[in-house]
Amino acid sequence: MTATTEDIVGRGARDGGELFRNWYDGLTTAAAKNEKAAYVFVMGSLAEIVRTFDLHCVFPEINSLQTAVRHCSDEYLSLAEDHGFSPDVCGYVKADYALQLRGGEHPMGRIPPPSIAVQTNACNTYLKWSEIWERMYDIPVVTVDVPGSRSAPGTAVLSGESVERDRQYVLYQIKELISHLETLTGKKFDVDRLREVLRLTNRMGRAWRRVLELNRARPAVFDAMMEGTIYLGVANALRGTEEGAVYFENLVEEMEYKAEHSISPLVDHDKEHRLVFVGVPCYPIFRRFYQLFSEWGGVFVSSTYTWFASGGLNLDFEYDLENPVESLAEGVMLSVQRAGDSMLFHDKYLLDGIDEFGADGVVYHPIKSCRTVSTSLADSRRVVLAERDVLCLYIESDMMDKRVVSEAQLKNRIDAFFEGLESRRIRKATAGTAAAPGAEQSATTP
Amino acid sequence: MSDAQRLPASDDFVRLMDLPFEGGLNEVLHECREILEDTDFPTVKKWREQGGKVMGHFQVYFPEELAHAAGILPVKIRGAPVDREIADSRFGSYMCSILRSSLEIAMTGRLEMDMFVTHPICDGARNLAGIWSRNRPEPAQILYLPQNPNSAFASTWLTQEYRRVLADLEAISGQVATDADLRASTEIFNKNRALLREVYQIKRETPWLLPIHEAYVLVALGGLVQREEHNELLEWVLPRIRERDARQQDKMRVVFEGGFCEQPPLDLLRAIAEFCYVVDDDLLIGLRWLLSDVPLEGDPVNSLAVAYLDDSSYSPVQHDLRKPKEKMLLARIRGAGAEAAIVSAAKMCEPGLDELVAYSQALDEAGTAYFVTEFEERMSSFDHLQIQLETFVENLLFN
Amino acid sequence: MAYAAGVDVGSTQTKAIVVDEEGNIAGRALLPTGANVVQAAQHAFEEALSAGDVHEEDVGFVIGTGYGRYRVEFGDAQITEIVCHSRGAAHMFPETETVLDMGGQDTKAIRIRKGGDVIDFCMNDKCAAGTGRFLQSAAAALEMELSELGPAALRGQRPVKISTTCTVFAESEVLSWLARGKKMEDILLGVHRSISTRSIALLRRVGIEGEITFTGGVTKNDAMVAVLDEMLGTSLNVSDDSHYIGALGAALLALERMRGARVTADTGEVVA
Amino acid sequence: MNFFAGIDVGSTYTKAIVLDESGAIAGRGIQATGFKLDAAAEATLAVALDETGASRDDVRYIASTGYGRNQVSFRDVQATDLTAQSWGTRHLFPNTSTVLDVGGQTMKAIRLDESGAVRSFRLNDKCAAGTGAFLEKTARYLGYPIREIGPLVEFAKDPVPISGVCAVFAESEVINHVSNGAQPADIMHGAMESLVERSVRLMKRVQMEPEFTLVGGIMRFPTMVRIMGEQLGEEVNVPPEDMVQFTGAIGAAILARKRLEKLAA
Repeated sequence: MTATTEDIVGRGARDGGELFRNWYDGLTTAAAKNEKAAYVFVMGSLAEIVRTFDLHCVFPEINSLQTAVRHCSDEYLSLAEDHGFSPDVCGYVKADYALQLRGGEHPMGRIPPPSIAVQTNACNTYLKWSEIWERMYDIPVVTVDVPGSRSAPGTAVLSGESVERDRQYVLYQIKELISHLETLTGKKFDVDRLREVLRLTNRMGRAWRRVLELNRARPAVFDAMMEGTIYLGVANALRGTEEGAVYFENLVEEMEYKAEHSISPLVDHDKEHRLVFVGVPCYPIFRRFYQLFSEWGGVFVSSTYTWFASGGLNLDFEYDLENPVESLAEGVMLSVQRAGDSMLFHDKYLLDGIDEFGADGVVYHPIKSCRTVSTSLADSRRVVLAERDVLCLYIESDMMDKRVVSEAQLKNRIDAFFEGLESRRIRKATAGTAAAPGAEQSATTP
Repeated sequence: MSDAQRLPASDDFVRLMDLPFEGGLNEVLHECREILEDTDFPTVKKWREQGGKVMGHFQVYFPEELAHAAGILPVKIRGAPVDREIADSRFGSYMCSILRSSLEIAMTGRLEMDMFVTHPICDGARNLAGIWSRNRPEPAQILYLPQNPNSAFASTWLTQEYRRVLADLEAISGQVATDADLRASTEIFNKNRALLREVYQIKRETPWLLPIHEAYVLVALGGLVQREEHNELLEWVLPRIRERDARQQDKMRVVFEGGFCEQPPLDLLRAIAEFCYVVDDDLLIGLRWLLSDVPLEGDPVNSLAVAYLDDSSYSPVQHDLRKPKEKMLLARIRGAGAEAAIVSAAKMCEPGLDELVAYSQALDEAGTAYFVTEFEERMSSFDHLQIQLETFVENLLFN
Repeated sequence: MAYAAGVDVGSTQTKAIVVDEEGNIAGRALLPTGANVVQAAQHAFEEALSAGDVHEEDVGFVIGTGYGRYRVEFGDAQITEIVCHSRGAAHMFPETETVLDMGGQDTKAIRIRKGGDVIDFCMNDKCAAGTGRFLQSAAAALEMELSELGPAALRGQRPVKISTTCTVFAESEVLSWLARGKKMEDILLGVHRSISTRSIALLRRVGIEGEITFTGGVTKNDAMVAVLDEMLGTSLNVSDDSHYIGALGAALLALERMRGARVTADTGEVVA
Repeated sequence: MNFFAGIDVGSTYTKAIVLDESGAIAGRGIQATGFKLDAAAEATLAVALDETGASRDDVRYIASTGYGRNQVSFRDVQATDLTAQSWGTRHLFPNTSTVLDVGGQTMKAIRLDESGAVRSFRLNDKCAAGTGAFLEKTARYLGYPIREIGPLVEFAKDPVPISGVCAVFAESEVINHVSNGAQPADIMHGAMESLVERSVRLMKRVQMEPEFTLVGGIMRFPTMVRIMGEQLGEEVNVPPEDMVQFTGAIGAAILARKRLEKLAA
């Protein structure tokens, strides 16, 4: 291997980890100094507007999943359940509730409490979630209500004018949000600052889309469920910052290099099974969960997580820096609508994904915690099976709660899935070849 | 008033129920229960047989005036305690029952409709739009009820959203709803809501005259027939209920909270009635969402939108800074003069279960006796609930 | 004469089958799995050998399947029961396109191509609700033998609606229905219906095509077969040996591996 | 001579307690319940009466409890397990303020007020994970009869974790542990720890306060009590071996006596 290879390959993971730690250090300092923090969410992210007012951005979802990745989510979950939360509700909410009870104590440092919570309705549980802070801290909770698609694509009930109305509605609410932030910070809204932040997000978005697209390469250049999730974390935490933009521009360089030199995350990449991941990863056993697939030569070329949880970065949309506020409203609306569509009506999106990335299989991972992403999976799965010659795996567990992650149960299903993929590969490879000795065995096989 | 004298022969609407008025109050109530519990939805079938169009709308609230004015029968989709042989294959393990059974009754042809509307009330319900459109021929859509009712722009936008849905309804029925039609419908629904308020007044003031399971049946039928007929029924029934000679018993006065979406089995309500007087509740709150008469002046659609936002009840699935749920519950308990509360949630209902935490904490602070319980629409044994109710009552009995 | 064998280590029973070169069953054995999985596998295998009086050294290839497949220490390979049941079902009933396997702690619905190639499969998630275990709980509650349940249920007239899905609570619900004076037959019929309903939901998840073959221990229960037939409106493929299908599938796959031909994991296809 | 009887008709056993006028325990009986609940109640009461030497007519008031309480045709009043257990527990340990009752398939946490009346309570959800059944299944699977669980776990050296959200799935965990060579004692100990964890969680739901008293069949295992004490950081009361199963019946008998006094007054 040349020196360059060592520098470049794996750089994204290395730098990502460091950026992430620095970011949490920043939050810890903010907590120590009692600086104001705004709580925002990954879907329909409103981080840009918050940054414009120099507030710290806290992503409660990321805090919660980190407790699982750091193997301590069960402490947080049981503390919340001791306070009356049901085992059946969102683990993110419960972990954050416990985090607040524990004064922001977190495996990555200390999290400042919210001075304001800003959310869209991209996930209805966001609303229930921020009601908790409303009660705990009596802080302003601002919801930007974004009307999503009214029905499945093709059966559109939305005429141009109703789209325009929705845009006005969102824009109006963004302006209301701005005055809330002015009151909170005592600062005048600086449109040029917003313009600058949006410019940086545009740069990051361009790079993010390029990175996702580069995984169409054979062999795949990264695992969208494993590395992809690490990149996603940086994308959300650092959107609208210089370091975030630079990070992803470097990542593009890394991926282009890997594509060029056929460098794959798999040891033995000519056997790769190209998979699409649907849902949220299994954080309590994150690495093991990944291995259950990679051991069989499975690589996730794409993950719907990197679409709907990227705050719209995946969309072919760039903020119009001439009209930052209007354009921000438009961007938020689009990202929430598409995130919603990719769940409510996601068979269409999946079929495209399968084709573009040349996938052999789709892995559905519905989770107890999240009805937003899980409700439609069992049903859309039928459509995908009918429309494409792929194998589908449907495994339920959770992204936070180890109690419902049974490795024995998972492994059994995953093994069967790959046994199926392997036999298909052989069948396809040998399709048309003359019947071999013993072929009478397969007389009944089409 | 004698049972012989029948009702005003106003026939500008279609009667879908054939009630044995001559048989007296209890026979009527019994028949009402039969109709409500019939999972083949006879009233809706009858309406369709006569060529009528049906719009099914999922919980919690839908401005049914719009459908009524467009000549469509709005039917409240609230699941059913049926075996789910098809729908369960369309959902994962951690979903509530009402989503599943609502799809089941449609896919098994028990309830046929010409249009289905769901709402972004929770992460499960909004997904119905997609699942429905993949499994059912009739158009399925979402009516976006604002989750930011505190925005100054909300009513303007909601008015337009209502107009959008109205246009789709008109397309289904081929009948245009003029503002006059809309006002007429609003008037009928105003009357209906007034009558429902009377039902609840009886429950508050003389609960022994109207146990919760009977009250429930009377209210719920509104979601299955034209409101004119529902009004007719309530006007006939209410005076007769007031005339009942039922003795007041020494029972605990409670508020039942948690029936805003998935519905508890009628027998569960009956079990509660054995031990307590339920003096107020949030069962089918959508039918009673608007608190007072909707003004008949001005743009009728705008009036409905404003009423939804500014003159309405509360539920765990609407976020409104003016309506902190736990404070609303305490107000409901005070308002009804209740001693205790049964706070429940449907299994797997995320908003409901989340709310239980706030409710419990608020009730603890207020020192109000309560117990928490989960239910499911198709449960058939209520030992869990009964044992809690009995225990409550016993502690009065033995001390 | 050379032989191949399959050992299916389930959560309740362990089955072993030895087949000859033509794939005919030479010997079989069935034992309770018990606590010592390794031993159960070993014993079942030995019993199957002596049943067909085959010498161990004549067995060229052994495949382990079922939950304890990695405990079949003498096995040459492991394959999941999903694949083995498909293969076995396709062999026993060549027209099979859908397989329903009802076992001790899970129920599987499998769609296959004729021949045994898996197209899609689904299993009960979350908990053991709606699995064969539900019957064991009912039997325990009624102090009956598992084998008595079917006949009793067949005498049922008005099935009781069983609301619990938890296999453990099945016990108390059965008792509470008895306490409420329901006939034992009707309760049992209710239990069978509730299991069938859940299994059918699983089947619909993978889609029901062609002939349906019913495998696993519960196939011995006539009432379950009858109820499933009635609710599905078709008659399932069942034979007296249906509970051996997993082991048979494993044995057939072993046979093909043994032949030295490269064989796809889950079909009979043999490739030079 | 006047007597008062409490009959606890449980799903497996029926227990009867007879109190004399002073409120002292005069006799007790226990029998398998079976299907004929009424008969079981009658028979068990007879056994208890034999012990007292009193005749059936000397019994002034009878309270039934347990899941078959409504099937006892000759009862004067019935009470739920929650109420009965509370009064029974209070009789044995007057300072109790939190009661935990772990039975075969139910788990109940009860918070008592100063007077001994029930203040608040929680029952486990309709899923068997974390009930006695969980423990019994594990034992049954390991091939140990229930009575041997107690002695067995005393020898646990290195308890293995058992999570198992489903009592049945827990078995597959056990299978893994067994075949990975874990000792039965360690597995049972692990199972007990997870059961205790769930119990403590339920007690927290009723704002638990010391003193704690553990009732119900499962609590007869000393190890269980020890683990519970460790997790609570508090001493816990356990009814004497010969009383464990009778707390409900005692409570019922006390209620019968209280009730008759109240009526007399």
